[in-house]
Amino acid sequence: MGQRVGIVAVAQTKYEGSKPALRLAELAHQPVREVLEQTGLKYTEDGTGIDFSICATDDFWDAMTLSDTPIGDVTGAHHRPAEKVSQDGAQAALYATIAILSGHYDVALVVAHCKESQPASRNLITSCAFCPVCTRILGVDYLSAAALQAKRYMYKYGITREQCAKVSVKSYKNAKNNPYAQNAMALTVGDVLSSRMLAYPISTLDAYPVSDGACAMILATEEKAKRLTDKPVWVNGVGNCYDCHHLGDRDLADSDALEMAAKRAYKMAEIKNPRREIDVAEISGQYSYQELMWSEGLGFCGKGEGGKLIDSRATEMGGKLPINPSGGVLPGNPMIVAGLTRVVECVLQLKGEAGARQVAKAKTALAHGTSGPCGQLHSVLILGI
Amino acid sequence: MARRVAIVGIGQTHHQAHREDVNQVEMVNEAVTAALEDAQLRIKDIDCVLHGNMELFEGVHQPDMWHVDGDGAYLKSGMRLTTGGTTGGTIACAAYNHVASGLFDTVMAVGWEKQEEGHTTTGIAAMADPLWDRRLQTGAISGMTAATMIRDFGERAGEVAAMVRIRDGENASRNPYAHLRNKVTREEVMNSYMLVHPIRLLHMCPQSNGACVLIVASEEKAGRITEKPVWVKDHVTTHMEAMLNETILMRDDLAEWASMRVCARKLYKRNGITNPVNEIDLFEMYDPMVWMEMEWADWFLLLERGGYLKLVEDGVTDRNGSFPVNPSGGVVTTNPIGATALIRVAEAALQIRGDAGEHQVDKEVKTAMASAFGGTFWTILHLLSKERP
Amino acid sequence: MAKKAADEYLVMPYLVSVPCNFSAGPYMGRLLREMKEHKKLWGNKCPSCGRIMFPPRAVCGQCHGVEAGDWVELSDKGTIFAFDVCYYPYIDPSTGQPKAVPWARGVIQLDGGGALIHFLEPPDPDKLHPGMKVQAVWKEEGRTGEMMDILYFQPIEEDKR
Amino acid sequence: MTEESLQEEPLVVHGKLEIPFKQFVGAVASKFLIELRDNKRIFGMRCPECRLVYVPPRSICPKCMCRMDEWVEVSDKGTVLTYSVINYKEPTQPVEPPFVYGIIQLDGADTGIVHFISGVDHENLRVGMRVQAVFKEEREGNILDIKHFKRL
Repeated sequence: MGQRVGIVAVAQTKYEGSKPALRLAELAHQPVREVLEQTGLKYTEDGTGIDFSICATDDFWDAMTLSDTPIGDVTGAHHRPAEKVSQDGAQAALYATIAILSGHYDVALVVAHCKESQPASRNLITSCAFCPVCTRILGVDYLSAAALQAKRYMYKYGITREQCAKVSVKSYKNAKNNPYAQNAMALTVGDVLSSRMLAYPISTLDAYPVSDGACAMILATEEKAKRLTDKPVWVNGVGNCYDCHHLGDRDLADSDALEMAAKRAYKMAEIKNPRREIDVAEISGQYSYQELMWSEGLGFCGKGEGGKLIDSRATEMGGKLPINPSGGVLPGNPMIVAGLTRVVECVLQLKGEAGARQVAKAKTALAHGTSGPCGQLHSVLILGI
Repeated sequence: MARRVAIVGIGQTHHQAHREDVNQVEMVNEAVTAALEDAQLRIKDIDCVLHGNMELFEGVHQPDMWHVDGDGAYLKSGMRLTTGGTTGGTIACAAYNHVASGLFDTVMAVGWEKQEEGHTTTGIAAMADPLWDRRLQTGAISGMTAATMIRDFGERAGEVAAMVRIRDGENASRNPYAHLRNKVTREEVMNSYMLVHPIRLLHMCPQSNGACVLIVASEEKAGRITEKPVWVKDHVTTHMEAMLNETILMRDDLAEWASMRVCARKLYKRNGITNPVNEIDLFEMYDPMVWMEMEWADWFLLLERGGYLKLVEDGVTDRNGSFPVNPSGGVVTTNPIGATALIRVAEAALQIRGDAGEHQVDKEVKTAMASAFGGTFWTILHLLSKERP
Repeated sequence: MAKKAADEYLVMPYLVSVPCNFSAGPYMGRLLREMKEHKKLWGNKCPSCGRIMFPPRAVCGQCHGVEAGDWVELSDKGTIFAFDVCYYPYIDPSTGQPKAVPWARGVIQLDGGGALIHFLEPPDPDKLHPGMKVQAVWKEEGRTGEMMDILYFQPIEEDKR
Repeated sequence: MTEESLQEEPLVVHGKLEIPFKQFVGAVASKFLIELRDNKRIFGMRCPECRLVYVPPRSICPKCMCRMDEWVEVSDKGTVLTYSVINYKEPTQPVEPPFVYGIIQLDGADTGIVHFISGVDHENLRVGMRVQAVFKEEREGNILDIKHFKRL
């Protein structure tokens, strides 16, 4: 590929259980203002500014048809091109990369926002995602579907609740180094196991809390990225993939779609051995078992070896392949936003600006996002300096 | 570097008010199957599937998840982009971007809506601010444009509104995929039910169930797939500020300022077009009601206010006229919202291919333009050409 | 199959009902509070283009992210710019219930600046016209801090025809 | 207006989004549900290409994308592929928690169906457990015409 796309600025809000003081557009405005200030860019189409805006937002979450409408005011949509990816934010970053590679746009703003605290319960929303023929009427939502996947995964590969709990312990511990993290605390495996059971085998501390927040970034062509910043972070590979929908059509213990998404991203980034070549990974796991399962899908370990991987401590800070130095999604990142937050965190790592959560000598990072029930759609971005 | 992109496959459902025999997935599959057949491709030839519709029209959250089962996205790349009425245009832009990026060779854009499963006006009203004017919405059936047209042109406006609807009915009667295929008379239009004063039922688009699928491919692939590629020469997206009420109507410079004209000027400038009515052969326009076609066409085509009324009166926009508008019958006869803007692109491409059958226009079509409308006056324009750009 | 099912097409009815906590934020929040407590309308100004934004908001969309400036008190009287009358009963997404018809709404230019859409009384196209002077009729009791604290706008006496 | 009003408690307005919908299940799923309702029989659909039997049946194979029309009656007995005990309550759930969801592969089917498992002590739930469909007395033509699956 002759051209590369560079990320030239990133920003995020602090994630919180509720942000009652801000409207949705005001929430999105916070990180947008920051990336505009960092780059000095304006919304212009004369070749000097941002010429494309993408928001990641969803009509159900915002209780609004065209949830991109109010956000348009803060993304400079007026008289300009703006599009909306109604999925996880990692998909928006991936699409921005594609749009710039297409030659149609040079500089793109991406912003994702969500207030999970706005609806009375997020399960009311996610239950609407299931096939209305035979599944929705049962009341299944993303949480209960994840529990079915967790049990299947644990059964098939002998993964234990303790191994899953270790993911929570690591995540909340890492979050203490992240000023943007929502919840950070010192936990023991026992604390996780004894926390209130939501949907066996997922207990409260195996699940991410309700979260509000937003993040944003600016991407640009290689030439412009080099002019805009001394430290561009390159998007070296992107890949995404859908799985089929019905939970019973899939073996929920395996993530075929993630393997495929990762394969596409690795091929583009010319990565042969992900476990060795990737220095740090930010993975979207809303439930503790997911970090283990997705690690398998990403090729960080063999199939069914996610439990051994966490036991080996290789994914802790200081390990060979730190996963989620930011704490990841478990301490609290809202849906729609979480995947873009992963990309933002990877950029900070590669620029050496991750503060107390910095992974030494990180040169290649992997950001992962997921949409839909039980990881039905995965997006993978490989970033490098 | 950017690659050339061509439309190589087109599929539509027979758009209808009632589709009780199929669920959403099965309905979408009909258009997917038709597009694959049109391109003589199999699903394994597709790299990426792009989805588009509005969640609150059918009440399915992230419906692409379920729809994977019928649109062939299983183990493929893809995403879901939604921008309201412009959605079909947005996924066409995204399909172009995906192929032009060099990362994908053959991309399928799937736009659909099954309006009968929800309440279209309710879904559109939910677009307004829940803390401000959500309870004051009439959905897409806003009488404001018609009111200002009548203010400025009096009875003539009502007559032209009827002429546009008669033309669309005539065209739709020749289009097997159109929803309202009956021809209508002036009296029928003038006496149809008053929905929102001064808009009558026959001024307004219907609520349709339907899907449209476009397959686009790189130059290399397109050459192998079809002898009649339709090239996507350019696309321009222009949104507007969020607040609907104050911005849209109350400006002296509205004609210059409206997104339709801003968008058209950008497209024309980039493509060296100075006189669109002469230089573009055909226009598939997203007009949710005849009144909007009457007002917006001036903006799109760089005409003086009221200039388009004369074109309609003179028969210029008829199927056998010199600048046919909506030979498919347009949105006023068919409106599955998430598909509607994609149908505009698809129909414009069919006309360039010469494959529009009964509703093929008389003149040769070398260049065609398709518009999309959504949200608070958002606009997308696609410029298609027979000749490789 | 033992018994051939007739052409009966089943339908799954269901209600999406999501209670929501809508944060008003500092701008909309201030307007709603002023409406509730003082029956007053406030907008804010874009420091760049100088226009009055109503309802007030954080940034001017037209000036691409310029943050709002001064607050301006607006009149609750104005002029009808355009109006329509709805005869088509549809379900209000804020209640899940159909709305009674007919009802009229107008784009109202407030005296001194600002504009809004609101209900007009009477809902009769023969009794309303563009250019007509109208005035807000406030809810006297039990205002809750929402747009419906104004019941509707009605023609100002001397302009009634 | 005073500066104090900016210091006030943030205003949060309690509203809702409420829209009724009706979704058509299509001819194939209608037949499936009518068989459940009228005859308490469970049918699947076999794909002509991959030969998998899908329950619930559909008209299109999600993996091969081909049309399916070979109806196959499957057993009302099957094996639990996974399960979960649900301990949280939502208005979308048709039964009171705690309750058990399972994915059950019926004998003769190649895919699993999500449903309730009832009448088993939660400690005794196992993947691989054999279960059988229990039909409702009053059936309406939806998947809840199977009340739940019981242990065999």
